[in-house]
Amino acid sequence: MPDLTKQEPAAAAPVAPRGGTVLEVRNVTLKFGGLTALDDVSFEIAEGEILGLIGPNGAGKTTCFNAVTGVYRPTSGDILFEGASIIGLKKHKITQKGIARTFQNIRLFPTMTALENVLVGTDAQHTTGMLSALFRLPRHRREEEQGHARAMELLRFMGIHRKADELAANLSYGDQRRLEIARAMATGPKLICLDEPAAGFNPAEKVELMNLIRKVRDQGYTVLLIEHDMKLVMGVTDRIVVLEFGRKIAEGAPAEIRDNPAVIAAYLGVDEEDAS
Amino acid sequence: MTACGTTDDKEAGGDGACDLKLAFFGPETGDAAGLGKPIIQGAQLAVNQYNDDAECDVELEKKDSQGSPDAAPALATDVVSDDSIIGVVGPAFSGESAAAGPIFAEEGVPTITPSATNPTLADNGWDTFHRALGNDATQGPAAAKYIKDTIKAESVFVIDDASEYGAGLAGIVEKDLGDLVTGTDTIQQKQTDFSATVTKVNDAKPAAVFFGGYYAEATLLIGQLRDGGFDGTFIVADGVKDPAFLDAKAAAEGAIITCPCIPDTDPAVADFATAYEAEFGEAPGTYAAEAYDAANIFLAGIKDGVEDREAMLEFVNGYDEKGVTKQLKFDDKGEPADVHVYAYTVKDGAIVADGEIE
Amino acid sequence: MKKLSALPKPAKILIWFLIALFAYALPLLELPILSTPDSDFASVLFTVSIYCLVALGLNIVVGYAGLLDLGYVGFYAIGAYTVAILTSFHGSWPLLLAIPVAVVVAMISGVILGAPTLRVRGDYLAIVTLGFGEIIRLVAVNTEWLGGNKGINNIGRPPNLGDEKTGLFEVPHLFWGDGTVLLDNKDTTKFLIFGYSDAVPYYWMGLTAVVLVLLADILIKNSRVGRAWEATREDEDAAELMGVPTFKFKLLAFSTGAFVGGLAGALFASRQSFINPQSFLLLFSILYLAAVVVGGQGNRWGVLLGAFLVAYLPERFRGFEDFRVLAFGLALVLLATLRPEGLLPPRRTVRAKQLEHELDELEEGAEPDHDGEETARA
Amino acid sequence: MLLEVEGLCVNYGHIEAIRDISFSVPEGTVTTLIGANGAGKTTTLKTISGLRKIRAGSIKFEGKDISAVEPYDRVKLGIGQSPEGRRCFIGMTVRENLEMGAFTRKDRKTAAYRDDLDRVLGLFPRLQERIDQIAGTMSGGEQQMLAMGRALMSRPRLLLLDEPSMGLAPKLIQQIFTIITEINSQGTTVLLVEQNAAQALKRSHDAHILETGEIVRSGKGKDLAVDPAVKAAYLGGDV
Amino acid sequence: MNLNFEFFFNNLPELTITGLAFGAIYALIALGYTMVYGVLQLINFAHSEVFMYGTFAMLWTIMALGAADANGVHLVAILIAALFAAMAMSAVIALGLERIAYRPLIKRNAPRLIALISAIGASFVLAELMGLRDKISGWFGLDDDLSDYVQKAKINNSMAGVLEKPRFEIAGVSISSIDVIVIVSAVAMMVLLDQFVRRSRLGKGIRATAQDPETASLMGVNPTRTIQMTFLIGGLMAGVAAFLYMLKLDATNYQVGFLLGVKAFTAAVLGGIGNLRGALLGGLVLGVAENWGQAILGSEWRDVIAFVLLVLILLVRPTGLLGESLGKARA
Repeated sequence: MPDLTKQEPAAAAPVAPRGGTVLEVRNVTLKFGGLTALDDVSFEIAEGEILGLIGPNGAGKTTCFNAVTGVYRPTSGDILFEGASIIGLKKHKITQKGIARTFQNIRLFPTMTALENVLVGTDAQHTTGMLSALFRLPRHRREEEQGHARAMELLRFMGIHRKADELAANLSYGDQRRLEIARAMATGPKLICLDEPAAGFNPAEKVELMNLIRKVRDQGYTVLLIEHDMKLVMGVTDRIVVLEFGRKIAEGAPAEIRDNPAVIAAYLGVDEEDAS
Repeated sequence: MTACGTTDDKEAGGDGACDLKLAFFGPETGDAAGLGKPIIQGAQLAVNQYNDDAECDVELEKKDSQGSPDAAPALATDVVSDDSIIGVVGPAFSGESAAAGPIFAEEGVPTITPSATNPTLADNGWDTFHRALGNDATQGPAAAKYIKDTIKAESVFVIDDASEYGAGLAGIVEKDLGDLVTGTDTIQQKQTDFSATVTKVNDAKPAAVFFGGYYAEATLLIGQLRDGGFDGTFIVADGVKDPAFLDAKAAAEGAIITCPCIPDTDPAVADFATAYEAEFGEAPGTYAAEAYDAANIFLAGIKDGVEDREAMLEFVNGYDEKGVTKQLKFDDKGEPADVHVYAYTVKDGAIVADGEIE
Repeated sequence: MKKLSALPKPAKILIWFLIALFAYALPLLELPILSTPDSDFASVLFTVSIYCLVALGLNIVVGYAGLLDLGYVGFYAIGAYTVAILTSFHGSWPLLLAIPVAVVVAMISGVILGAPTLRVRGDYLAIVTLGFGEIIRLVAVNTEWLGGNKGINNIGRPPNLGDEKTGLFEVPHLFWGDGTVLLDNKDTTKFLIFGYSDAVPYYWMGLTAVVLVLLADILIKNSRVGRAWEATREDEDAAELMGVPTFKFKLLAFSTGAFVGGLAGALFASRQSFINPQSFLLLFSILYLAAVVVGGQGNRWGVLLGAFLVAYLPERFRGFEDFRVLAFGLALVLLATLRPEGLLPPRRTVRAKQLEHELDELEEGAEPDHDGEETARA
Repeated sequence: MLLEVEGLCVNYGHIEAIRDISFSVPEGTVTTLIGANGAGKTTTLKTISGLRKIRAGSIKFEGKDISAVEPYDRVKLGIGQSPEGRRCFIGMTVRENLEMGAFTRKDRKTAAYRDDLDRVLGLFPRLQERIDQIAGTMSGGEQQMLAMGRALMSRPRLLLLDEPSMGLAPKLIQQIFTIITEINSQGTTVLLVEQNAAQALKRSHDAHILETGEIVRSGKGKDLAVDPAVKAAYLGGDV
Repeated sequence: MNLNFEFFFNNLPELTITGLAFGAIYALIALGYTMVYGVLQLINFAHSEVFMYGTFAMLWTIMALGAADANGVHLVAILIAALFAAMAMSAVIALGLERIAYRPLIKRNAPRLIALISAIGASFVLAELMGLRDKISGWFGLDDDLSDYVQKAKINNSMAGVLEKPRFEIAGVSISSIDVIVIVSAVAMMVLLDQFVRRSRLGKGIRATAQDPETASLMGVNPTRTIQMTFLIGGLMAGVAAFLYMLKLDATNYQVGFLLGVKAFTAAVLGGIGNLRGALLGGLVLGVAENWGQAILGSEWRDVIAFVLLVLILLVRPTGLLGESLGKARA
């Protein structure tokens, strides 16, 4: 396995000291019309941490992701990335700053090859435009070569380098999930947000995925994970934030969360006797 | 010359003039086919009449430009590469004339257009260019004169269709009428609803309306003007002198059409009209007579023993005979030397002559 | 294609060279099956080359970036009018100076149109661009300064190389007799003399432009820019979240397309020596789009084929004049029904189609999920 | 048996969303499918109502194989569904939504229809209050009631309820489940898909636990309610 | 370009009424675009030909029934017959389009661009068939029998010219009775349709399908039927538009649909595509704006005015004046 920390400087070399706060979600509220999707949510992610974000369906997890990646703009509150607010930034700017994500229902570029998908990710750090491509200027060549090498490395890291020239749409489901993670890593992020990466996986694949997430973290990335599969979440995260009805109801280490009555109630529902 | 070309030697033998062809250049299909058809038929009639008596048939080859200048260069180049074509009736429109003109000029193919009226066409220095009808600059003043002197209209509203023919003509009429013009408006070709124009005319309350354009719009325009309450004189030019204008029925009654074409009270013209109707089952449409004249000039040349383009060009330049529409003689720019403009009136559902505009 | 890419590089270069040579020699060969019986073959080929340019340009907009443009003829008109104004109507610039200005003006107008409208949704973009194309034409019709319907003539021509009488040398055409092929020394093309009646030098000029644009297309497509376009087309949100400034790249595609369209218009005006608004009807936008879609949007070779067919077939079969448009319409309906991906779709589309089919079978006739793909039904 | 599902397999492309599941719903009961997200519950319901195609297996309704019946015709057979995420017609009023529910009924001008409308409005008094309000302006809980009421308006023999408690506050969840019991007691068979295992299991006769597209456990609702396997399916950990 | 404000203000009422009359015709055609777009999200490019065929049905009917010699009750009866003929013809063409040009694509979930290409092709075919009707009837040797109906199909406007169009004055404003008839009947049709879509069972089915086809099918709505229904309604309305258009202008030709179609689609987008009331509003606004603009700038700028208005509205209000919503009756 190649040492990924030695690649592109912007990609992996942490700017903030290890253990410092990478992302801070501060009192974020998000309303759609009359519906409050996020209600005064606050949490932090430390450098090198794997943070799980869980909650029942409709609790606001993906909304929270979307707020962090700039898809939605919070109604109030602030989101700080490496100490600077990213509210109001364009989506691609946030990505270029160092937040990457995957999607709950895979959103690859289906008619591009696996390699090209990852190249689109590496392009986030590149600057060559049309003219340098047209005249094949040295910078273009350099960036193409670097991007290509980096992309192949990531594919290898994910174990799908043999399928580099396959169309993304032709990959198996699991490989598509892996490719999505590779593409996210290619943008050179500090924080990777994984949105239900295990959906549709069988137990064996889930175990593999757990290992993979740990490996990603070990490369120096910070991971924010939304996942329904509790075995996986409990097994891989350092800390868990639980949302229900857009509100944070619990936060803590996996073991604490599992025994938290509020969490159990949120997931399994409450008996009428308990409720009244 | 070269052996290249698609000459077919039917009727082999005879003298060299047997393989000669004329070309029609203009719209046969497409949106402008309406104006092309009488021109083709007029030229065809001349050729048919010639072939009835001649030993060797002359063929009329149709180059269908659909009226589009885009297609013109390719077709013109095709015409010039066929050496048996020694004269072109057309191009029908000014636009395609402008695009094809340089090619004909470069290769020395004489052309006589029966319908392109843009005055600037004659200013390009193409010695092959001829025009069998008066351009906008000759007809416009006549129309203005008619409005001033004969109709004695005290106020005139001038409308044009933004086409180069219509806008050119209307511009000249407007200039010549000067203060008599109480308002102007421009419509678009293919427009069908003229309510804004009708309101403008009603507001200006003119004694007469002059429209520079073609019959398709004129037919609708006069109908809507009459419906809108306009009861003055409607004056139009040769682009409207077509049986289709009579589709406007009662609304067209009393409309004045100016045209640089001899009325069919003249026996030669009457013969043409009779022959045309016998051949095609309809009255001659706009520019049919001009096309007939143009073709006849070339045919006279062939009868005279002309066998190539050079001789034909010389023949056309020196031609001076009476045609159906006018005395056919060209000045050194290719313009007709002798243009008379006549007035016509729509009376009882027919276009009848009203005398020459002096 | 596959076999071709397997060949060693020198062989590949040789093959491409031969193909190019054949393309350049085409009007001289006058092949009986290809030649147009009722129209000058070289002029038709020039028209084909202009359509090829237009199709390549529109393919960037529609095929690569996925932006539906129904007013592409507007940029073509801007290129043509700029050249006409500068070389004839309001100036007497040499053509070679006017063309760069024309393409830049077309490109700027692309930015001006694109900047506000590329934010609106896809279908709206189609109708806004349609309106734009019509506005350009109508402004030309109604503005004296642009010549109105009278148009502009005596547009500048490319400079001649060598003596005007003979050119550098003369190239004979072939003559196909009954079973014999002869060099026809009387029918020659003066090399690089841009006269009026010989379209061959113009065709060479057009073809050279096509080759250059094609090369640029290959270079750009295979770069960060090309990938950004494709990613944006496939899934705009995902592309944005992968760090692609999608708006910027859409605008770039739009203005690049406008650039090529302007170039095509400029060359067209020069050959035609005369333009008027009739050459820029909405119908042409539709024909151009049809060329792209018929050939296979997204595949540069496909759109070239499409452009060839759309420009050439009507000229080849002038005999069917009256029924040309009818046949064209029928062809479009049949194509959409039977071969919606075009005659020569991008290879990846073919692969994706196969996959889709397999998946269909897996689901037993179920409708496949079109993730991120625009479908007729939302 | 009102509904029999046998050996059902459903794919989304390469993904096997449902792998060979079999179960049946006896007439007059409440049957529940529970499981974590992505376990295949919603897919099962969609397949029963005809929105997904079947790769293998069969679905029988009242003994007849309905695999080839179009979804809109299954409504006429007596299968009504309140889909996941409610999917009310948000541009229509409450009344119009309810009328849409009765789209296939031919007796819309009769007393029977009005009785049914009264029955539904009786079950959901909130809807009565908001009968002319645009559905899109109502709260999630109200929309859930509307979706259920709408499904009931077709007079279904079998009512499919997809996550009726999703995103609702505990108080409302309580209410919704009470109503489900009531609907059932009025004679409608219910097939319920739920995440809220505690409530659902308590109120259902039969229950099946789905995990990654397979049924891992079946039994009486009351029995499964105390089964540790349920907690494991949701919260992980060893069984 | 001279700006003629004086004329504009002096004639504001008349300009407005004639603008409304043509706008009402736009609105009726726009309905077809808006309904199909609302349900299928595709631009039925061939809808303009649906309208064009309606104008010919109207024309041929009054020619065949001899309206030129009729008056009084007889004439009214002929006109009613012509109205039904126009509606029937347009409806048949619209349904045929759905069956031949769209359904195969919808079934396959084809990309939108392909559906648009198919529509463009169908539009060419329909227009050309009408334009070549003299040639085609010639193949069957019918051109002599039908000469009045088919002659010079590509060339001439076909005109009937049977109706007097009396004008009357209200407060010094001269108004054409036909304009009033056009406006009133168009608005009445729109109100009728609006009520139908809002209140009737089928109308609700259409709205439901437009909002959420999947859930609508769970309610027992057959999507294919619903789509047919929208084409049918669009066709019927285009037939009414064709009838009113002929009443007003008396002339048609095989190309008459094209520009009118583009304008009507513009009207639909202007009002908010998918929104029935938007189509009415968009049509009227477009008609009036064109007329006002023509008065001020000159008639040659008519189409430019329409397109500039479209671009401006889309930039300021991307979803049109009333927003997009076939489903949302009251939004």
